[in-house]
Amino acid sequence: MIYVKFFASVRERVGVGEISLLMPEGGVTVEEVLSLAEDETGVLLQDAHLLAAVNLQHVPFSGVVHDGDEVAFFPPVTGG
Amino acid sequence: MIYVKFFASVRERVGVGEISLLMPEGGVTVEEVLSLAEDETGVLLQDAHLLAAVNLQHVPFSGVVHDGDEVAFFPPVTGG
Amino acid sequence: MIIKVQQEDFEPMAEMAAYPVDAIAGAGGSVTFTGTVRDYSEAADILAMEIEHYPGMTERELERISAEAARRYDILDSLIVHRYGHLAPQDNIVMVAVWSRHRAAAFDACRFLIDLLKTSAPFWKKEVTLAGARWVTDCPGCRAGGREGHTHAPYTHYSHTQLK
Amino acid sequence: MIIKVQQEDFEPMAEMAAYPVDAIAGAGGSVTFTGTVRDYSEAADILAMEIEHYPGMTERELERISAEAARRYDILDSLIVHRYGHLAPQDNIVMVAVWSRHRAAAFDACRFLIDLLKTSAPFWKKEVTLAGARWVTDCPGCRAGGREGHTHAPYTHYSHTQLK
Repeated sequence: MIYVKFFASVRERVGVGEISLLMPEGGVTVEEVLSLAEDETGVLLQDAHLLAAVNLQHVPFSGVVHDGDEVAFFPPVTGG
Repeated sequence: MIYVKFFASVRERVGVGEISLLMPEGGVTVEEVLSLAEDETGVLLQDAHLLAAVNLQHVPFSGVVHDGDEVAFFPPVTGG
Repeated sequence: MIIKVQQEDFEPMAEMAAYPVDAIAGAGGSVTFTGTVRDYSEAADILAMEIEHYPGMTERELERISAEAARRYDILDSLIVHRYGHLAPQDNIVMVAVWSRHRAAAFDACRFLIDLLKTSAPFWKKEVTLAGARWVTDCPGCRAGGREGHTHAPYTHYSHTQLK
Repeated sequence: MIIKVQQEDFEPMAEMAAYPVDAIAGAGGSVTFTGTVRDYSEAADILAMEIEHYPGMTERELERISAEAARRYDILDSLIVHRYGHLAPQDNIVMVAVWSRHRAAAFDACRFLIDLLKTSAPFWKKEVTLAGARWVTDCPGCRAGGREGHTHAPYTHYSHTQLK
């Protein structure tokens, strides 16, 4: 399984904070996880300024995702 | 009169914090006030790294001193 | 290195006074940045601020940047406190404190930490105004140069220059 | 602009909390530098620190540099507190706080103020150690490059690199 989390405005658009996806055969990138999440939720996210993290670390969308990973999508951060 | 003040290590070398000098005819510079102060106190100060102020403002040694002015001599400041 | 991510308010100097003395022995000075909730934005009066964060990742990011600051600058130690949840205008949001022997390193490291925190720590601000609640956005495209020529986030694009 | 030159100890955050609210309305953050008495120098353990100042000129210089900071940087206001008299190790000596809408101006102005204070405000530190009391000196010649090739102050030339 891949555990996908959404935060802030992305969470509000999707309507939930967390979904699980079946791990596809042959491995996936963050980009592909986002597509799978869009299919699953029916919400288009590709046009947003999204950042991604895998297992609590910032990653580029080309980053590889493994079975059991936690993948998060969120808008640019605005803390501080 | 010219009112001369000494601070910190300069005050300790001179032995007093304050002396008064008669205003010479024709005006003086800060440099000349220092010479007069040396004559008056018997303590040589020209070899020290001195800073000067006239009426509470930093001035160069070429600055002009008027009758009634307060002239201060002190080492480089070390506050903060 | 101390990192605190908390809902409760904090008092910057109480945090600094409580800092373990051994870690900062020999400090000649400290530099502290404190960020507060403003009572206005460019668009409206702010009634409240909601801060969402990513538990776990937040602490990890703050530890990462603190370690990076310690590597780059000649400092003795650093402290970061960041709140989440419901905040009122003028509440403290964040503090970054750095101790060093010489002040230049403390200034540099403190600025480095708050700059990096603002671009990497997973916190998101939502401003509550009379007109409703809106996410504060920091759109990289807009930041790089105006409103044309880039794709920007479709969610409410609000006050993006405000919190830099 | 607030300037305080005092013998009494101070608490940086209490000073900031007491700051007139109107003067800093709209602040998004503040930067504070706090300078403390160290418990060692390059030469010896420090038992105490005596700070002499030039009453009248001190306040005037601090006002002058505060006005200069306000002219150079986009800040809302600034506060300087500096002690004189007898201090113990780890006591606060000085604090400089700056409020601004955007944090870059507060960092720049705070650093500008403490840098300028250290070269222009008429304060002099004397360190008391077991070996005796010695003036801290900040010799411009030494600062510019080592011990040779310049005239330096004949009075005790002590620990000149320490408090930069």
